[in-house]
Amino acid sequence: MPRAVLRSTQIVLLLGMVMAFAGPAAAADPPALDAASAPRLRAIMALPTERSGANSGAVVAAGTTLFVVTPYPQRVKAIALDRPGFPTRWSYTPPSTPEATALAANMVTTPAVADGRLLFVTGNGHAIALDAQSGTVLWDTIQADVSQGEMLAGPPLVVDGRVILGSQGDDFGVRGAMLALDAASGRRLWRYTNVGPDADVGIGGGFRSVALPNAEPDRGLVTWPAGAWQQGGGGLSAGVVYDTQHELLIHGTGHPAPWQPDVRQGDNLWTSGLFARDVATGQARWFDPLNPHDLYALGAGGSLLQAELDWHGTRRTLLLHASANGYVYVIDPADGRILDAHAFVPVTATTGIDPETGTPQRNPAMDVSTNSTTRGICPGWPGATGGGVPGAGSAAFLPRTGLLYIPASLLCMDFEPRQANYLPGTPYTGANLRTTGTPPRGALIAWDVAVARPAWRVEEAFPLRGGVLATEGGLVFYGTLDGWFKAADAGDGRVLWQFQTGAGIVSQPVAFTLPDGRAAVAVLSGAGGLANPDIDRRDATAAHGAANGLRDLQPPTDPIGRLYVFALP
Amino acid sequence: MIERCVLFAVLSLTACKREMRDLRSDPPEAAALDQVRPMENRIGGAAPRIMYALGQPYEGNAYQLNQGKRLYDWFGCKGCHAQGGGVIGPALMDGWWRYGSDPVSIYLSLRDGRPNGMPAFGQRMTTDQMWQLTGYIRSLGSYRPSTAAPSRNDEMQARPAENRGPAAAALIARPSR
Amino acid sequence: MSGSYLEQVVQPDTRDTDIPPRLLGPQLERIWGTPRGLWGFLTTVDHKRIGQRYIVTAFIFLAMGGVLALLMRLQLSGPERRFIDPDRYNQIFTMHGTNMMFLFAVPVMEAVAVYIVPLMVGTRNIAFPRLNAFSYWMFLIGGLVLWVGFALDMGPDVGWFAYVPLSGPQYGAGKRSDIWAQMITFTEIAALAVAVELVVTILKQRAPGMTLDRIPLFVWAMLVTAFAVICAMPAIMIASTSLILDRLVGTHFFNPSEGGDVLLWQHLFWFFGHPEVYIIFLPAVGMISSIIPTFARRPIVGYLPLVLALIATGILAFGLWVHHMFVTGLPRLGESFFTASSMAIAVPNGIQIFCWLATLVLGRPVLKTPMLFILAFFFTFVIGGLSGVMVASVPFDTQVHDTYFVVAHFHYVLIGGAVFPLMGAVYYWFPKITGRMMSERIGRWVVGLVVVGFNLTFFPMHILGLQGMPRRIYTYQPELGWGPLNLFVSLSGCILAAGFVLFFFDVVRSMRSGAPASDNPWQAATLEWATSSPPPSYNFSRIPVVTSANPLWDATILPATRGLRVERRELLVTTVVDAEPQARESSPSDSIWPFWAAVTTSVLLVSSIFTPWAVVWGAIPVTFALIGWFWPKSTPEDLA
Amino acid sequence: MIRRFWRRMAWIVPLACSACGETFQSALQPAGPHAASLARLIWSFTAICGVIWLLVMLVLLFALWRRHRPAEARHERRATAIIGAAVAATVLIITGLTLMSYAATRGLSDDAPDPVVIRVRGYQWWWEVTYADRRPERTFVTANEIHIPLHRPVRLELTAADVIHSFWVPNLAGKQDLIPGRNNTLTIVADAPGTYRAQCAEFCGLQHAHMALPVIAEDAAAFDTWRQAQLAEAPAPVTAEQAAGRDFFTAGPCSACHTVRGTSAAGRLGPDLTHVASRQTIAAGQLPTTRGSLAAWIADPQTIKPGNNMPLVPMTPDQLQSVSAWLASLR
Amino acid sequence: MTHPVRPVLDVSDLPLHGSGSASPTWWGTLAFMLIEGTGFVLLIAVYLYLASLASTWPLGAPAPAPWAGIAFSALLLVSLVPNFLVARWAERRDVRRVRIGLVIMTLFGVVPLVPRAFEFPALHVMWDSNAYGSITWTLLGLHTTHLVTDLIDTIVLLALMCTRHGANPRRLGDVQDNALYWNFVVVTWLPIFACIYGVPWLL
Repeated sequence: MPRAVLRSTQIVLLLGMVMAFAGPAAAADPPALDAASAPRLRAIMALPTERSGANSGAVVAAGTTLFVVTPYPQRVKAIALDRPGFPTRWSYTPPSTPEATALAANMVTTPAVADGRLLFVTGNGHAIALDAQSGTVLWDTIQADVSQGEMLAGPPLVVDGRVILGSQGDDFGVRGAMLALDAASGRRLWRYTNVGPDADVGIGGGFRSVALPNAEPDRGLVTWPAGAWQQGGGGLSAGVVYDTQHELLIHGTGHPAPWQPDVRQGDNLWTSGLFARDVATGQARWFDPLNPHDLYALGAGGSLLQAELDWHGTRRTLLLHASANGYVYVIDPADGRILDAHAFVPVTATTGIDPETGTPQRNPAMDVSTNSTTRGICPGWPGATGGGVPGAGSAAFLPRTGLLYIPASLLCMDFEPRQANYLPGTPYTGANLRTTGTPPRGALIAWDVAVARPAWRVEEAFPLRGGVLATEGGLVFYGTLDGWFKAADAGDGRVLWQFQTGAGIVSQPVAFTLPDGRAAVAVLSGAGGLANPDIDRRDATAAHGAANGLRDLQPPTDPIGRLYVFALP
Repeated sequence: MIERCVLFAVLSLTACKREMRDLRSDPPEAAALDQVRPMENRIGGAAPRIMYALGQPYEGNAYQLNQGKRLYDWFGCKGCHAQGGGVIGPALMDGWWRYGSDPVSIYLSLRDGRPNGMPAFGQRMTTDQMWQLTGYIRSLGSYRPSTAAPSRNDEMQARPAENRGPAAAALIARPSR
Repeated sequence: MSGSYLEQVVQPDTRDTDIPPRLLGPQLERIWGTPRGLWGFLTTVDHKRIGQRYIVTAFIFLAMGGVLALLMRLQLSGPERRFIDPDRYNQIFTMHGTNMMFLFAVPVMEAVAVYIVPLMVGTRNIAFPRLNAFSYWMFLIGGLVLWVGFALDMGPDVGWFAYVPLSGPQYGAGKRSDIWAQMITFTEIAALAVAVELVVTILKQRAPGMTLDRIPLFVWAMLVTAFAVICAMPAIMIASTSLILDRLVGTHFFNPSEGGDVLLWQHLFWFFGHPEVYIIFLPAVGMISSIIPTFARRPIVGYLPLVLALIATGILAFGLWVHHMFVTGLPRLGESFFTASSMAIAVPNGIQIFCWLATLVLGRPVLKTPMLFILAFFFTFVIGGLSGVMVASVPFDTQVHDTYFVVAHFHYVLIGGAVFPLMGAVYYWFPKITGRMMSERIGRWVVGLVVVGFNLTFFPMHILGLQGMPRRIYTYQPELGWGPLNLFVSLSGCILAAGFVLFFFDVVRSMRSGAPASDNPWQAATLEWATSSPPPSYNFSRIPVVTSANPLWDATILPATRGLRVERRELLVTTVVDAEPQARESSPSDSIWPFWAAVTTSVLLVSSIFTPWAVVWGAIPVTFALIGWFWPKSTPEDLA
Repeated sequence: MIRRFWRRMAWIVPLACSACGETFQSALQPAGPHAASLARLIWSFTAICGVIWLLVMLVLLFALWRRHRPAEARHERRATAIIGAAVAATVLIITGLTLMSYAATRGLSDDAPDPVVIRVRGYQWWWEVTYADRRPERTFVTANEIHIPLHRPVRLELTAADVIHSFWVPNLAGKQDLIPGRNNTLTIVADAPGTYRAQCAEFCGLQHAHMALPVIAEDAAAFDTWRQAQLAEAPAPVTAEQAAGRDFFTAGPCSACHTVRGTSAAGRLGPDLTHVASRQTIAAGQLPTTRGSLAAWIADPQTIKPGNNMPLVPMTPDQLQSVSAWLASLR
Repeated sequence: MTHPVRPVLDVSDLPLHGSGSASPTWWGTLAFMLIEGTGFVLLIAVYLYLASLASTWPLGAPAPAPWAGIAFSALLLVSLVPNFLVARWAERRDVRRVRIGLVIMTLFGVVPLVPRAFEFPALHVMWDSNAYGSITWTLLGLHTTHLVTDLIDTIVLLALMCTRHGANPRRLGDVQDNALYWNFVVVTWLPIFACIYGVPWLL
């Protein structure tokens, strides 16, 4: 009941404010958004997205327009920031097939804006480009086969006129792939899967993996039992990073299919690891096997970002990967050598990382076998960080403080592999799963990369599944599953400001400047998953076991997502 | 004294019906079981007439319901519906049926699929398998557990088994829709 | 002398010395007798009427189980026969096993003890006679529950030991395994009740002077058996209760995914299972030890070794249950320990057999029918005992476990070791129970047919087992070559069946028109032959005093006690070791309450198959029935 | 009636003895060292016990024969002495038999050097056989048939998917249970080439009787060629009928339960049919593998094995012809 | 004609009802205690067997909170004193004091049910959660049934003592047997307490 009262007061407050600022902003130099001014942040927009699905993506601000892409069935809206009341300049709803509703329930819908074009992917496998100004469709191609359970994943990345996309279908036994389209025409340039013979994966001469030195042919095939690689999974996970220095696209690969490990003996390459591909040709350059023969279907989830920091005295651009298996990896983007790996949450599944090969040493007590339950496996599904959806729940790095702000989940799980049966288009998981944990079940962890120790942490009742925004002004924005949007001080982690959005936050906050020069922060509420009213919490394995671990998370009174924009008055 | 005998006879008849092991449905019988006449919106409709001739085996026969529970496990229903609680598919035990909870509606959902992503199993399963699965799904969502309802599986405990009426357990606030 | 006259004569606290001896019998009959008709039938607590009824019911179950065996042999008489479909066949072989073990073997041995032990120890009624009535009703209703279930296609189909997970919640559809588990509860309550009665009767109600070394060997055997029942049955009750809990309320005792274990069932079941087969065999040892001295016409040789062997067998029986689980992958060291203990139990067996043989060698054996059955026992049981030693060896067992070799072994030890002595005992004690002799001529035919039929049926099964024929298969393929031997076994099964039919015919014929029997037709030595045939309702007008191990041989005139009251049911309570009189305890009179208690308990148990709440609501009528049973009535027995 | 009865019996008895000769699933015809040591153990135990039985019978006859001797105290003492001796003899024989059994157990130890590892998983009423190998791509799944090389130890890792089964190939070794939630091992070695029939020996439900599998022992070369063939994907259909059969198989309910590597059928509920035609039998040892038996089994599995989990898939006669043709071609 | 009999031993002056080990009902109670004792020993063996199989024990639950169990045990141990007194008063055939004793024993039967009601939630696990929950609930449930049946027996005896049948030595013998059985109820609780509350802290 209290939240409903809170909601109504906000709306009244909101309308009042908007009225007050109807006029042009004062011409004076706009106040900076920093620790001091944070408490005076006010919501200046609360736009409903008319969809009850999970808003895992982010909005994109380009010039005076704010582009929003709603969950499936997707709807694109261009919001004019320069006109009072923020009217919608144009909106476009691509044709949608209801068949993909269940499949694309929580995918990252962040669009990309480049060269006047707005590029985004839809739940039913379409990649679409619109003209940023008018919203007219430039091209619309199908890049994923929804009937097999394949889904386009992650925000598109535009590099030198090429749109880099990833497909994912690990839970449906689909071999995920990386693909590049020509930004102008939408023509497919190349497409490589992450499992299968070298020809499919794009492994040629220039490939060398530090951890797997013996260069054998078709390792994406021979590390699987006969024929099992065809339903291998291993789609895109943890987003795509473009390393300008080495001209590399670095992305994570998802977990192998099925979740039941007994039917896929072997290392199941190239799943659950980090792949680096040549930007132009897509050919693989190096690979790090983070979880060979992944027992817990975590894949290389979590977040992947590049950071400029001084490592042992030299200033280098390194790759930071806060992984779903609970470790933070510092990796040299040139050849994928793992420089450092430490656990940022309590981990029971593994006892440590082998320094040379970077592969985890397994904890025998946490071994899993078919038809028997293994209890207390930490981190629990979908992982210590990352929203379980490629490109969601990403960490943020602030060079000034040298801290990596990781949205973490402290849940553990009971996991029981079962007989998996492959039917095209139906889930190919074969496991019973219950997440377990007592509050605090989540934390914002400020990880000091140099000394591989957490500087500070803010503990939360529920796991943090949304992304983190670290602003130059020394503020760290993050959202929680019970609807709070908070700002913490980047230095010591004091929560300076918070706002109740009424529905769980799993999206990525974005900072941009309003036409009148004021700094603004935008976030999307609406968490889907357990908040989906169709979930019955009396079944402990519902919503991938979340019904057990998050049994006390109240479903939102209004499941419709909203776009909130905050700015200083 | 007579009523007691009659009661005993009726009880024993139901017992026979519950425990009969009809291991094989003949092809013509299976074909007849597929003669479902759905309504236009494909929700509800007339059950095949042979169902009543067979004594509605998929309602109260323990063996058929047990086979239905095995098929629920074998054909990957848990991937979308978990053990009745729902994952990316809706829950089956919360008594809220978007397409109706009568046998024909469930059978149609299984055979022809449903728009929001429910795949069609008509090509994947045989008719009596689909009727067994229909019987099980109804026992999963029923409020008064029947004595023929299956018991728990030898697997991770998720909810009370069908013979303990999971749907009748403490209901959390109904979804708004 | 009409009954009414006796009523005025007898004042409270009249002693048996106060009334003229010729009135003592009628007066005691009036006090101890049971009214005729249905009410008498339902309320009687006379151990003889309940014992007789128990034996008859058990033999009816034997006959029904035998018919099932013939059906199985019909189906197995040839390869790929289609007389019986697999579901029906699984129910039949499970019913055959369950019926023979739980509804025939254990109950019949206890029933014979209920009838004979009070007479042998020289008392007027068994201890806790109303509990005895309750036990019979529970046994009867348990049997009916199982057989009605079988008739309604709800018969258990998971083998008589119902291994989990096949009998568990996932693979045991319907209520079949629940019926089996609930039947276990019924028969275990009945068996435990009788065991308690026997223990207390043997320890506290022996005739004065019957010191520990003068107790007849059959009574020793029943004492050891009773203690074995008391210590073994709780294991099966825990096992069957946890199976019902797993199936009905979702506990996880046997669920390997949630911490349970599948082998826990086998440990619990066989911890009861093996003592169970000794609970069946030890009474037979007692019967043999009673029959041999009578027909060897000399006291038993090695009384003390036989008693010690009985006790040793009783104790060792609890130490070797794992030999039923040699192929479940338990660690080799554990299995070798159980090989040693399984082999070791053959030593007390050996002692018993040698003592019996010595008694025969030193005696002057008379080959009457009971004796012929004992010879049949020797011929058959030794084979069974030796094949038992064979399967006690782990490697040997890996080849023959769960094959027809084991089927042959346990039929040799059960039919050879227990049913033959039992049939001998029926021929031996039939005159005492009915007052009529069974015919020797038919008896010899019965022995001949049964022994020949048995060996022709079950010896080839050793060969079939070694030829790879597993147990519990409803059919087999022609090319396996088991066809001819199976046909031979099925045909000789008919000979065995003919033998049993002839036996039943002889029992029924002799009951009506057998030659009248004297008090001691075989000139036996034990006390039950000191009273008339059939014995009066009060067994002994005066409780005898025992002066030697073979009272009727050593004392021409039997010393007795005097001074018990005659206007109420009274018997002597004596000390445990040297049976000195301690008190004149009153023996409870007829009562309908045990019947009501049994009915209410049965309603509780049967309805708890369908809903766990039945245990809560069903407990209320049971409590009232028990209070009604316990509440003292204003009868002389309760007021003293 | 008696005369006719005896005539029938007379005819049966010789037939019964003849059957002992040629049966090939028997513990008395060992074809491997383990089974041989067990057979020796069986024969020695039988001999010893037979002698003991004869002695007891002799004493019994002696007791019955000398019925008229007066009983004296002297006899009494001698009898107790004899009983004591007999008991001592019993103890000695028992310990002897126990030691013989221990000796035989030691021979069955499971730690054989570099064995062929086969994972057998029992299902209700068929066997899933996985040939494991250090290199994952040489690991493949087959069903209802085991090939083993001669003279080389084969370690069977046994577990069950549903209820308790028991793997028993009497000609090669003793049995070992397959128990859900536990991993048992059994080592078998074959010295003589040939086909040895194994059968489930623990009651496991409706079709416990029809749950067998042939164990084929062959020399190392033949074994390797067989293994290489099993690793390969299913051969492509040659005739149009076979192509139609494959299409019906992959489109219809069959691919929901069965896997045929090389086609889109990847169901794991039923046996792997990639090389079904190369197997000697189908339906867990019930029918010889011919196109006719395949068609009969597909047409109506419930009549051959009532209660088994394969449904009766409705199909037209020519669909049945094409599917059986295709399956028969999967060498 | 039965075997000739000559009365030799006069038993007319023996008491009508022996007390303690001279009464069959005493031996009957002992036998039933042996049955239920075997049952409890086997259940504890099942508990330890399941604990030995589990990698972590207790399964999926913290160790049970001992306070309710301690309160229950204290009450049971205290109840031994009035129980002993009732047995002695019954032996001395002092019906008035036996009535008072039985009232106290009824209280000592009812009051412990309150902490026992709190022991079930203190286990932090449901009976259908896992094998640990199943065996602990079964152990606790069986002992509770054990206690309730003896409580009903005490109440019936109390009612009996208030009727004319009270003064009968046989009925006082029943009171002694009931007291003996109550001792058994207390004695069996000690190993169960050690098992349910002790073993989780040790493992």
